[in-house]
Amino acid sequence: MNTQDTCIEFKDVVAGYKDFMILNNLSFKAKRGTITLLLGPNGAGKSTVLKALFGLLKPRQGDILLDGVSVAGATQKQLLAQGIAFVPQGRNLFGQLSVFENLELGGITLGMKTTHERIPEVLEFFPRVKERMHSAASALSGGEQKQLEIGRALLLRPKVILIDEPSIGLSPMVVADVFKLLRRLADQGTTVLMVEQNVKSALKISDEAIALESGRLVLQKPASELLADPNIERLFLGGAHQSNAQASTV
Amino acid sequence: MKKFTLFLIATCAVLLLAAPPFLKNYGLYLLSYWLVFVIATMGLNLTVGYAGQKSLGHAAFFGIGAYTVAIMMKAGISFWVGLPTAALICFFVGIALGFPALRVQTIYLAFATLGFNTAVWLVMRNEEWLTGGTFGINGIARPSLAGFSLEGNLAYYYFVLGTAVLLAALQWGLLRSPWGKAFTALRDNPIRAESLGINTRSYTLLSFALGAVYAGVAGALFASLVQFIEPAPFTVGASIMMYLMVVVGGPGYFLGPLLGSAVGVILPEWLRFAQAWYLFVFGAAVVLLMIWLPDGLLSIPDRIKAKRQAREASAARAAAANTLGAK
Amino acid sequence: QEVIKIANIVELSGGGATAGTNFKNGVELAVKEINAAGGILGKKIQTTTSDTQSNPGVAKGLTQKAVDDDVFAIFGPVFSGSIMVSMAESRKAEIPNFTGGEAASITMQGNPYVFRTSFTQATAMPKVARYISDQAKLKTLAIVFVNNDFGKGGLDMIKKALDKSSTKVVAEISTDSGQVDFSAAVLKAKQSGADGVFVYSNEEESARLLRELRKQGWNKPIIGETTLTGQKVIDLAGEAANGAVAHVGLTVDAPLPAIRAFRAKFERDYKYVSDHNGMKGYSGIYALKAAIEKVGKLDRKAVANALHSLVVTTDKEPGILMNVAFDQNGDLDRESFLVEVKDGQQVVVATLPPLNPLVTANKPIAAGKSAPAKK
Amino acid sequence: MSHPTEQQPVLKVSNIKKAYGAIQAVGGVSFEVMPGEIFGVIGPNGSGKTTLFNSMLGQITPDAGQIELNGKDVTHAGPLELNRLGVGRTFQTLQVFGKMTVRDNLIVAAQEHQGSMLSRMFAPSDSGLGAKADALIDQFRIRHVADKKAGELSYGQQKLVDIAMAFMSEPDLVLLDEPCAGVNPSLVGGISTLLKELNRNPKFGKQSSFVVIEHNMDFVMDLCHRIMVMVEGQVLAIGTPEEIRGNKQVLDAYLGS
Amino acid sequence: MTDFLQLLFSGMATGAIYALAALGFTLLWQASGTINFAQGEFVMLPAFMMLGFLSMGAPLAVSFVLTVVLAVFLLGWVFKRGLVDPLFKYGMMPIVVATIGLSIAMRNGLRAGYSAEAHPFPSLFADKLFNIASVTITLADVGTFALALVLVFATQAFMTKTVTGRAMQAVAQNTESASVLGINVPRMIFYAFAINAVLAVAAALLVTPTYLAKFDMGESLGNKAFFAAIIGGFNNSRGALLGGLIVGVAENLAAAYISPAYKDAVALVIFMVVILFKPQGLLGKKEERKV
Ligand SMILES: Nc1ncnc2c1ncn2[C@@H]1O[C@H](COP(=O)(O)OP(=O)(O)OP(=O)(O)O)[C@@H](O)[C@H]1O
Ligand SMILES: Nc1ncnc2c1ncn2[C@@H]1O[C@H](COP(=O)(O)OP(=O)(O)OP(=O)(O)O)[C@@H](O)[C@H]1O
Ligand SMILES: CC(C)C[C@H](N)C(=O)O
Ligand SMILES: [Mg+2]
Ligand SMILES: [Mg+2]
Repeated sequence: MNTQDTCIEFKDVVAGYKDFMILNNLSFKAKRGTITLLLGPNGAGKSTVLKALFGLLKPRQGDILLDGVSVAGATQKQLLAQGIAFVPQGRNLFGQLSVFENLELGGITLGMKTTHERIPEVLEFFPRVKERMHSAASALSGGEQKQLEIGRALLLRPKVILIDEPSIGLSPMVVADVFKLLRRLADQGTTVLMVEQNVKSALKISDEAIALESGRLVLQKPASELLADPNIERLFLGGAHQSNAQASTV
Repeated sequence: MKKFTLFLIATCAVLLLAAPPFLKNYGLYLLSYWLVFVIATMGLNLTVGYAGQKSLGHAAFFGIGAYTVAIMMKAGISFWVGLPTAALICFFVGIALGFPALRVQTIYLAFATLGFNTAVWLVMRNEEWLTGGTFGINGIARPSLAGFSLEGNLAYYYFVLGTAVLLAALQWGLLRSPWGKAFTALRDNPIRAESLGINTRSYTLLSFALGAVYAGVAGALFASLVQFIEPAPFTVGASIMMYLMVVVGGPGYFLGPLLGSAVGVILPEWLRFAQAWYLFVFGAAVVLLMIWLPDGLLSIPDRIKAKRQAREASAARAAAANTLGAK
Repeated sequence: QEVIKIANIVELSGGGATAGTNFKNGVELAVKEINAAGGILGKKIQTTTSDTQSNPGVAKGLTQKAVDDDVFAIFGPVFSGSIMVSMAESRKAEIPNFTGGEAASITMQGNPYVFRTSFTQATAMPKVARYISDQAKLKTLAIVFVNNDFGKGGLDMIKKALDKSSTKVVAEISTDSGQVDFSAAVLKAKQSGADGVFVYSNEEESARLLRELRKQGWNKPIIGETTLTGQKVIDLAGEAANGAVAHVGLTVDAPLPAIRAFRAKFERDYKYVSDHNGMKGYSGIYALKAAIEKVGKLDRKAVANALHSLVVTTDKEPGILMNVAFDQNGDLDRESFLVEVKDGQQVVVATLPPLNPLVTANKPIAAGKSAPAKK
Repeated sequence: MSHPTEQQPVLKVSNIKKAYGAIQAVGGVSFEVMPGEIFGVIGPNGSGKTTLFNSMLGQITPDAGQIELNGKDVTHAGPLELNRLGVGRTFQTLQVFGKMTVRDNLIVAAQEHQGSMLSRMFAPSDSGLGAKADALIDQFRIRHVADKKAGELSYGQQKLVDIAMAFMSEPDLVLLDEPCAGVNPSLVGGISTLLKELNRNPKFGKQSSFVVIEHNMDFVMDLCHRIMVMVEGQVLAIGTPEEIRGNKQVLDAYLGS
Repeated sequence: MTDFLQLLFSGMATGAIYALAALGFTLLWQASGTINFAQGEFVMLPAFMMLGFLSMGAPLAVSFVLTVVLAVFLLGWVFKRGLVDPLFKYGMMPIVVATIGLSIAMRNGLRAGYSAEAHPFPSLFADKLFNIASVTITLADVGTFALALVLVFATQAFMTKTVTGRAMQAVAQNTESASVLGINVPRMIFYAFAINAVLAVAAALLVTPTYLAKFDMGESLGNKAFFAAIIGGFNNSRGALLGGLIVGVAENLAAAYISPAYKDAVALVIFMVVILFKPQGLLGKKEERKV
């Protein structure tokens, strides 16, 4: 398999919540087997991009392609079957079910046999979660819950991972571990589309960076280039970029 | 929204003031009946719609108000003493009913209030020495106001209308004051509210108590409108109907009870042409109404407004995006 | 006046729906017959039916509506609680109002416009009481009643009637309308050690009670008033109804030609057997007809007046079902029956004479499976 | 980073314990926060930071231990009372009033500090707090969403509203649970600056103090006067950022190499 | 003592009836987070359907099966498509009110379209009495109780022991997350309502001989079932059984030993105590931690 073909492609996508259009003719491509990092101020529309890709919002215009095939309008089940997994922002567990049951449900599209085989592997990676295997998910600490969520998605061994701000709530060591893992997966051919505000660390493991403002693509560059560029650093990392940050969060 | 509200109020005011003299007894009775329920559901809207406390026991207060006035008038005490007494009793019983709400929420609270309603109803039915039991209390007189008798249907109608307007004005004032925000905060996120110094305990109790006062006043008016009371109109079923009226009208919308009560009281009457099927049609209409407007009738202007705002916001966002693009 | 407008204000939904529907069907059947036969004084009757939802407040409003519509007479409501409220409106408007309610207090307030279609409990209960103490010779009695104005009123009246007799009431057991489990009620009756039980409740509850009595092996007399031995109860209770005895003011099983005819017509039109409420509505219309014809003109006041001393016989007016006389209060008087359930059938065991000598005895069907009336 | 001394601590926490069944979430934690101090709390996931916060703030009842606020025992005080005593807070999970506008969220966050309950019945709708709310709205750069319902904002925007709310009533002591999570780096700096400003603001009469849980080390190290490291419900170390950065144990347990 | 046992057993038989109706409440709550105020009518309608098939000459068993099919379609699929789907995302209030409207429509539709009378209903069990130590029980009592037990535990096992059951719970707790995991949300909701429909038909079969088929039979049945579900614990199927039994027995004992007129109040007092000390119901799970 050629690891450099386009895996994800947005073509002039317009999408939003009811009548409020968040993405304005957004176009970009993400290559297979790479980590593409989505950056941008709060409210830029990063999460909206992932939601549109995962079929939670239907594009008004334009098209979303996966491996060259349109997935606009596909159901989550179909997308999962194609090997896409999504870890949304915020809390997404079933609080009253146990940690183990949450993992089981994560593998519902795989069948229980496979799921039960894979659960121990995933738990090896998150020892904190393993200890709490039989407590209710809502009893976990914030970071433990996030770990469980990430683990739940990894269970699927997805070809494409959409991950929205994984570092929220995770302690630095765990963040580093998760990033390392994502890098390893990408190197093995998984396509990762990640949103992060923890920009510095995220850029270090990413291949390509895309910056959004007001639902528009403002920049797409190799991550390494961006890390090195002093101007860009000020723009996104420094906090001096007031006027634009404001306008762009409309 | 503002404009729409004003328009609605103005139209209603003209109709409510000018039309009644042309109506016959039944029309007047029905309108008065409706206004009584408007008052009662205004109270419930405060409890359920604004403060978010799921109460299914409102008819109990309605009943307590009605019985207080009826019993006092039978004992020869004036309506004008009975009315405030009813309001006061309801206020304190309302506070008492608020206590379970401090411990439990949602369906559990709904059930606690439902239980309270049943208990009150049982007392009304069984304590014959006080309430007349299942025979009820008959021949409740209508009061006179400043020497002017309210016995006639038209006079009584205007009296109920006046009371409703007065109570609506008071509620309007209350909701516009910081209290209104505190109630909404309590509804949206009680945990956060408390950590911000909002005394959720007091506001919860008061939301019940104030709601109960409205129901009590409505009950008092009801007693002397129908001139007879018995336990039946104060059952859990009646509470459920009041809840329905609030939700259909639009919970948390100031004028919701006006439309909601119209659906609950006037719509079935109007549907009587459907003969034996009229209640079936009514039930079906409620279902369809909910499906069409899950947030209640008064959410229509909000919907329109939200749509317009969303369009404007989209445009602004697109414009902002374009300036970026040009860079 | 082109037509005679009659408002039929009855319980068609809520707790009274069964009773109200029967009453309404009875009224409509009678109206259809009368209209087919040319109406009253040559004028057709026109009825409008409205549902009170078993709610007195609504009943009051509907009565006002009837007044607004300038009807000639009002029929219903059937529930005592509702007529108690609504009759103030018909009285104010001076419109004759026929009710199906049994509570004694309805006719004790000097309302000259209210008329019954059935016995007041003040008339019925003394008859039952007499049977209990004189014929059944029960020393002690347990009473199971339904806790609404109907049941409670009956309780008060039978207690009053038994006061002077040799029978002592040893237990008053309240039950709810819609109640399902009667084990506690039956147990209480058993515990009271009473010689018999008097049951005063609606049909379905009566049936459940009878079943529970049988289940717990009750073998003492079971006595009731009107509802206890209705065909509906027998259908619902099955075997458990056997042996129950009741005083019945109106029953479709009475061996009278007029009633037999009514029963057949009702069943033909509505595909089920009428209960006593159907008979109330039906005969009520005929009482009105008789009164109007007696006065000879459509004058409400005069008709109400005439009703206060009206005597109607089935010879002249078969629709009245049984010979009847109204009194000054609007109460009525006629023969009544003592019935017993035998093998799933209501059997008339005795016909009790009316109190008013003006009412002549009804002539029973000569050959019937029912026992001949004892005099 | 000066270390305020010789004063009574604003907050004195002694030996707080909280267990969930067999899990000792917090196992005897003690520390003090001085007036005007910014106190950081760090530690691996599940080390008991949030549980400690919730015990201090009356959200849950600790099994043992004592909490003093300006010398007053508040161990059994509820969230409401603590707020009245001048303690503000944010939660780890987003907690905004979803159906109210952003501006109303801010107003309601402080209105209960204005006058008595009865007087508030007759107060103007914004309790006279409109200007203050607007000022914070600008500081947190959420002007463009000020009239939107808070529930319809992006994660980071809601987080900003949440933090702003904690400051509306000018509390003496503010406890923040991961304020930077999900916030754009350009604003993280802003929050840091803002906290420093508020910390020194003489308008409050006295300096206000902060306790901040945060996993963003740049932020913590830059902002805090002292830092406490928790591991498995225990205090591993308390010290200045320099001390903590140099602590071998801390590196092993939390920061990694 | 005999009296007490008699009351206890009768109460348990009635309680089993309440439990059967309550089971539907707990199921829908666990599996879709909704409350169906028309639950009583969901028992009433199948009772009449079965009567209909019976009157066409079908035996009871056949009528039952036909009714199950019809109910799964009408009370399951149609109800879900027509009412639940459009309202699901708006939270509890609109669904509650819509089902209140539905119950009014169903009750009055049946009354206007068919009959206002009560109709006898054949019992699944022979009319047989047992006399054990002078306590009388009917075969129907025992049978109803046993079947209620089976249904409750089967439902409970399905919800907690199978992946489908847990997926249904997941949908109720967090719909969006469920769909993100590829759980077929509409299908899970349909399952919930289909099972509810089957349970309702079973309940109808068992309760109607005592309750009698009548247009308003659902009203009191629904109320009592709601009582029972809350007392036992809304989010647990076994809670329905426990709650049903408590309500049934308490009513009986109260009627006999305290006051028949206040018998309902006794169940209420029990409830108040329960709610104050264990707000989630006797067997219910605690709500999630929120902070
Ligand atoms: N449910 C919703 N309804 C209406 N508007 C929404 C909704 N969710 C998000 N928005 C709006 O969409 C815009 C983009 O939101 P999105 O969540 O995509 O931002 P984001 O880039 O992920 O920001 P963050 O970094 O804060 O997570 C915001 O302006 C927000 O107000
Ligand atoms: N309600 C509860 N029931 C059972 N265990 C709980 C409960 N709340 C917290 N815990 C456990 O207590 C420990 C401490 O949790 P806490 O939320 O305080 O951690 P934290 O330090 O805030 O972690 P994070 O950085 O991930 O937010 C965790 O292991 C958690 O699983
Ligand atoms: C249904 C009937 C038993 C009611 C009765 N006629 C009454 O007086 O209320
Ligand atoms: Mg986002
Ligand atoms: Mg935490």
